[in-house]
Amino acid sequence: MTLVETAVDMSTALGSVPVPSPVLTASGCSAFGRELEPFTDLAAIGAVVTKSVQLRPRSGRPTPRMAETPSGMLNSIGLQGPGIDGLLDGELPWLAERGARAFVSIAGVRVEDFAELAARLRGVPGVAGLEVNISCPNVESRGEVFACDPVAASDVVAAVRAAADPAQPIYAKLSPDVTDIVSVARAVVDAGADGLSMINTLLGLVIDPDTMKPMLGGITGGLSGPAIRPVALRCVWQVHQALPHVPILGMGGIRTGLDALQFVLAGASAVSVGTAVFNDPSALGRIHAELAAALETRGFASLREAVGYAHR
Amino acid sequence: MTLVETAVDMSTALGSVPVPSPVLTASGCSAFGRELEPFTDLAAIGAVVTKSVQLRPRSGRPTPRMAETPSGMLNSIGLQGPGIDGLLDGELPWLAERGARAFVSIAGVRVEDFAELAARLRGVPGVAGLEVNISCPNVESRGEVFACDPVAASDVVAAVRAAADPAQPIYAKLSPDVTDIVSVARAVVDAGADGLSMINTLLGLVIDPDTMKPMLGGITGGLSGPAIRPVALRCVWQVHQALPHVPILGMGGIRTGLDALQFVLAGASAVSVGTAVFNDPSALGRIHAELAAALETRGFASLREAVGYAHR
Amino acid sequence: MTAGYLTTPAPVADSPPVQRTVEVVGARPVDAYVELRLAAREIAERAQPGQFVAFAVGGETSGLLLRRSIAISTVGDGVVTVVVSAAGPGSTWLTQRRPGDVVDVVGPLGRPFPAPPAGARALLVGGGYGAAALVGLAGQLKAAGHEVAAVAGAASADRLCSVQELTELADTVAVTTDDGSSGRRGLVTLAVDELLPDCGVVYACGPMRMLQAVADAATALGVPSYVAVEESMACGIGVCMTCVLPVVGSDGLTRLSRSCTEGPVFGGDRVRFDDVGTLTWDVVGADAMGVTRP
Amino acid sequence: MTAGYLTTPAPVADSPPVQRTVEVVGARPVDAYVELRLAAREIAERAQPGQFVAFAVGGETSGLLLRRSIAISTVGDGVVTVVVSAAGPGSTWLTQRRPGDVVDVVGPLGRPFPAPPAGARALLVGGGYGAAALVGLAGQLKAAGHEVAAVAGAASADRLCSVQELTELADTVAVTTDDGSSGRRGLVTLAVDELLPDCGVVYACGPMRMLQAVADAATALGVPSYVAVEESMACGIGVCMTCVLPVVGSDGLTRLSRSCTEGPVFGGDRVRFDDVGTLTWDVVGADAMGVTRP
Ligand SMILES: Cc1cc2nc3c(=O)[nH]c(=O)nc-3n(C[C@H](O)[C@H](O)[C@H](O)COP(=O)(O)OP(=O)(O)OC[C@H]3O[C@@H](n4cnc5c(N)ncnc54)[C@H](O)[C@@H]3O)c2cc1C
Ligand SMILES: Cc1cc2nc3c(=O)[nH]c(=O)nc-3n(C[C@H](O)[C@H](O)[C@H](O)COP(=O)(O)OP(=O)(O)OC[C@H]3O[C@@H](n4cnc5c(N)ncnc54)[C@H](O)[C@@H]3O)c2cc1C
Ligand SMILES: Cc1cc2nc3c(=O)[nH]c(=O)nc-3n(C[C@H](O)[C@H](O)[C@H](O)COP(=O)(O)O)c2cc1C
Ligand SMILES: Cc1cc2nc3c(=O)[nH]c(=O)nc-3n(C[C@H](O)[C@H](O)[C@H](O)COP(=O)(O)O)c2cc1C
Ligand code: FES
Ligand code: FES
Repeated sequence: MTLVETAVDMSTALGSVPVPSPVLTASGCSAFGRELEPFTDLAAIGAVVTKSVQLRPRSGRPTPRMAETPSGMLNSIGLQGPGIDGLLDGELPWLAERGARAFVSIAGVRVEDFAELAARLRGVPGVAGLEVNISCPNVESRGEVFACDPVAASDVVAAVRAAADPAQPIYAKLSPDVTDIVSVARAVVDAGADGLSMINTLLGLVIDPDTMKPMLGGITGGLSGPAIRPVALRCVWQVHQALPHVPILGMGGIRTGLDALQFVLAGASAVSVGTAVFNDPSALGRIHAELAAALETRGFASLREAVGYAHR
Repeated sequence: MTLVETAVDMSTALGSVPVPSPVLTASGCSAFGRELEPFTDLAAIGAVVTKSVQLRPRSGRPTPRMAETPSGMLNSIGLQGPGIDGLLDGELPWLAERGARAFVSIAGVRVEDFAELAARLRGVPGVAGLEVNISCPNVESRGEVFACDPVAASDVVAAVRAAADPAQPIYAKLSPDVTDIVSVARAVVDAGADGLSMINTLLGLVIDPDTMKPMLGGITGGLSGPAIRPVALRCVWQVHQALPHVPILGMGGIRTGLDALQFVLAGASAVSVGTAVFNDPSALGRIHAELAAALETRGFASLREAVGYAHR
Repeated sequence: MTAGYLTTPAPVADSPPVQRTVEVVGARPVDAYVELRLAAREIAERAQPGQFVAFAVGGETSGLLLRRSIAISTVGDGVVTVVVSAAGPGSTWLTQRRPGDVVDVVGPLGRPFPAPPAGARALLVGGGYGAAALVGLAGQLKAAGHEVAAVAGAASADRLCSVQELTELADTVAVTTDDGSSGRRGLVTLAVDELLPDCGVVYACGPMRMLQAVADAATALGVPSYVAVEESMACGIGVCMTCVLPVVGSDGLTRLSRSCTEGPVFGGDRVRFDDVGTLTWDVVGADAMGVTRP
Repeated sequence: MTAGYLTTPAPVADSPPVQRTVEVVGARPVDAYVELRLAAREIAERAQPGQFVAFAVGGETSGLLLRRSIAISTVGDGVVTVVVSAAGPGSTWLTQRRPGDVVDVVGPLGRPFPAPPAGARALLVGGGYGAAALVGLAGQLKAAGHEVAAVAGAASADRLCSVQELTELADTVAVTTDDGSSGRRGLVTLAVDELLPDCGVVYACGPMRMLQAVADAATALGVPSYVAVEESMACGIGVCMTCVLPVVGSDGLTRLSRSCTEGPVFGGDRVRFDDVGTLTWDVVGADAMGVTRP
């Protein structure tokens, strides 16, 4: 990635942590950054949002794990990963050596899991902050997803905020599969979230016309990609409208700088690029450059000026 | 539309009313059927699901009313239509003359509106049943959409069932924008719905990168088309799983016979084709033929055998 | 004709549309545009001037679902000719079609231009690629014995369209460009104002502001005008209700009318240009939307 | 080498991949397939046999987001050659490319076939279009002085691939088809079983069941085998975790390994073919998924 110099100040912040670019990876869509190195300058992007990590190593679900859908895809990976030890030993030092910021996504099945992960990440070099992936089934509530219940969601966020390094902002990652996303947003902000990541995937299903059974091993999966962009933008719009001072990391189907611009105008102060990376491994640098050019064309001197502009 | 003869019995039913084909139009996507006549044999399809009608004529919202999105579109028409009088005087007799079945979609902003519409449609020739579009804002509940609240939704359905012609089945049309679609489904079935139509559009937003404001006059709009198909299939799957004996009219992104097959396998006994008609005005007949051929290839003697097959 | 209106609403076309997969038999860049020729006999046989066709775009793997509406320029020998300007992804895809490619097209769609008053001299006004939509009409009017004056305007010379075709058909042709790079510098109204007094009917196709200016000028002189409008369309066949604009009907009431099936040709004095994109209280059904008389 | 295993995991490639927009310079139908030649110098220069490329498909308006992985057949003179079978919409689109078209391609991807033991006679086994992936390897092995025997098999004659290329390079080539329409009737194992005893290494590419049969036969005879697997991939570069299958690592533990970056070439005795698509308790991290020792 070569960042074309524009006159636009592209710097932004994740909570209290300044970052040079508003363009980040999306959790689970760039692993731990390593594989993007041939295509993207990892130190120049806002941050590498790492694949959600849990306490123990996880194999993830059996295959098939994905199905292509019109302008999108369905996945059911099952959070395959090395566990927090693997992350601390291998991936985070690798990123830190390169000057890349890690925004570490944490996941668990009970409130204490999240808190323990946050505690383990205190003071770790290169960790710019935490993204709390609450789109996980809560084993203590018949598997209901934390993010679908304002109370369960805020329990997690409160525990993470209490356990985490005060210098690390924490962003709660919201699910769009709720009747009222604003009420969940409000609850987690009240519980101490410094920002909101939105959106996670939509719950979807594809049936294989040959086997006549669900395509994915996990039956349902998460829908991502440009197909869901209007839903993601609506969520960002609604939440920024209700909570204009809460930083939003916007995502869902961003593929171009103009897509990113829509999220910024709707209220996001940074964006994550997920599925588009599968299509274009150079997407992050390209989107940064396209967004900078788009802002310049529209007369913005800085990214910050454009955040939420569509509401004005 | 020429229906290719296959060995497969394609007949199905909408509640108690038998129909010769499981392929129907979707409300709002084929107006009142007239304009499809050059492309589709209106008497051969399952039914024409008419544009949602309200008590009074409505102009609908100002333009722009739509935005194209990846593999889908956003609309905000605002239920433009002639009102129930116009429907009874003009559109329904026209359909009845041609031997086409009308499945009349009704909409309102208070419970009594729905009941009055159902009463006006009692015994009207050619009306095979009613689809109750509860994805409308409830003026008596700060504009919350009926379909997002199991109680409000069942109030509407109970009132419609009480007022409607007992010979006319009523289908409640559910919104996917809820945390738990099964609980809404259960509530409206308990309130007397003979079947469920699902899904209505997802709430979405697009920002115009030139004006830097929301593209649609109504700010948000409804997302439809193949983009949402995995979400629609998931809803049909979940509800059929929970309520296997309740007939489902499945819809959301159906474009081909194999798409329709997925809905049937997931539990739909009939399907509506909406946005795909904009792409291919001959879609209904084509999808009927493709579905029949797909069922035949897979060894089904009748459509009915395939309903819900993916759960077995 | 409603009291006070110079036009009656355009009647529906003689034939219903068909949907066909047709071959591109010609693709020729013309200045800023591409002229496509389609072997679409059934559409050619049914088409009347003012009608349009709607293309599926992007091919089999396309993420673009909605059809693109393009005016029919001329038909003849089973071939339909259209002129396409690359605006966004769909129309750009169309301009990239090559002879031998096949496209899925629906047409002819919409209401054609109504016949002129007997013996009237007709003024045809085209803006940008809008001029293409008038070529077939010019031929038809000449064949019917009408005198025809044409005006073609555009922002610059390369965005003029069909000037040669119109010159071959019309009795007089005036050209204007905003920047003076071809013909007279200025808007089409420059030429229209001069030609109008001798004409008994006006037909126009082009950007909304141009249509409004031409319609207003004609109405002011008591000349009936017909305009082919261009509204954003999702289906093109009348089923989606996205393409509406406020038009005064034969009963004198304003409705949000579909430009695809009740248009694209409307009486120029019946389109409420200033109210396009808004909802005023006197539109039928506006009260149900909560917009009431102030 | 782990105790009891004949192979060591394939090492990573010498060069990282690049992403380029390249021109198609050749497109030739070959029986059931299409051979595409791409002017992709940087990829050609970096590629090693066994690696693959990943194409964006459907063009600018495409609703297909995911890349399609295609094995590199040969490289030379800055040109990369691949052989594509039209399976679904994406690969069908690829087979429709014509010289002059441009495609967006990422490569070379994945781990190449490891070098054979010194002086070993190599057996190359290709099923269907899988044979194409062995042509570059055959050339490289011959150039390094190895004797090469090749087997190409397919369901029927028209689904055979690269037989001519392999015949030009290898010392012996055997052909089998399931229906006997070319070569011997039967599965590749027919020929493999005969050739294997004289070989010191086996390389195979083709359908999973064939890979399993070939790997099992080789392992049974104590011959190391390397198989290039084909798992459904979303990204091709190692970031999505969709393409995993159970493989025994150098520490003897089974992990769900990414076939795009830890493969596609794996030791034939390290792939747990019977457990593909399932999750067994002895896979690292299966316990966290609730799958525990019975
Ligand atoms: C009756 C009629 C006749 C037309 N004749 C011509 C012609 O002869 N030559 C020509 O070049 N163009 C013509 N247009 C305009 C042409 O339809 C649009 O430029 C084209 O649809 C834009 O598609 P896009 O993918 O390039 O742009 P996008 O802006 O990406 O289109 C997005 C969506 O909006 C719709 N849309 C956007 N702009 C328009 C528009 N102006 N009119 C209708 N739908 C629109 C598209 O159909 C699509 O669904 C005509 C339009 C109408 C309504
Ligand atoms: C390492 C490798 C090398 C390959 N080499 C060749 C080759 O040389 N020639 C050739 O014709 N094909 C090859 N394939 C298979 C080819 O990638 C698939 O046939 C193709 O991706 C199918 O795409 P589709 O759109 O036609 O089908 P669809 O079934 O519609 O594809 C849907 C999605 O699933 C993925 N997918 C489906 N099948 C496969 C598959 N078998 N492998 C990977 N992804 C898949 C696609 O990438 C896409 O994301 C190779 C696959 C791999 C993994
Ligand atoms: C293959 C895949 C894996 C994902 N894994 C995670 C994950 O581990 N944690 C998480 O919070 N989100 C995960 N997501 C969701 C993305 O981070 C993102 O929220 C979503 O995909 C929408 O963005 P996109 O459309 O740009 O992909 C995953 C998405 C995909 C496609
Ligand atoms: C332009 C448009 C208008 C619609 N109008 C209505 C309506 O009046 N009533 C209703 O119940 N659903 C309406 N819908 C929703 C459709 O009936 C359908 O539920 C939805 O579009 C999903 O199906 P599809 O993807 O096949 O279009 C409308 C959809 C579109 C695109
Ligand atoms: S474009 Fe659909 S009604 Fe006119
Ligand atoms: S294809 Fe994405 S990790 Fe292998």
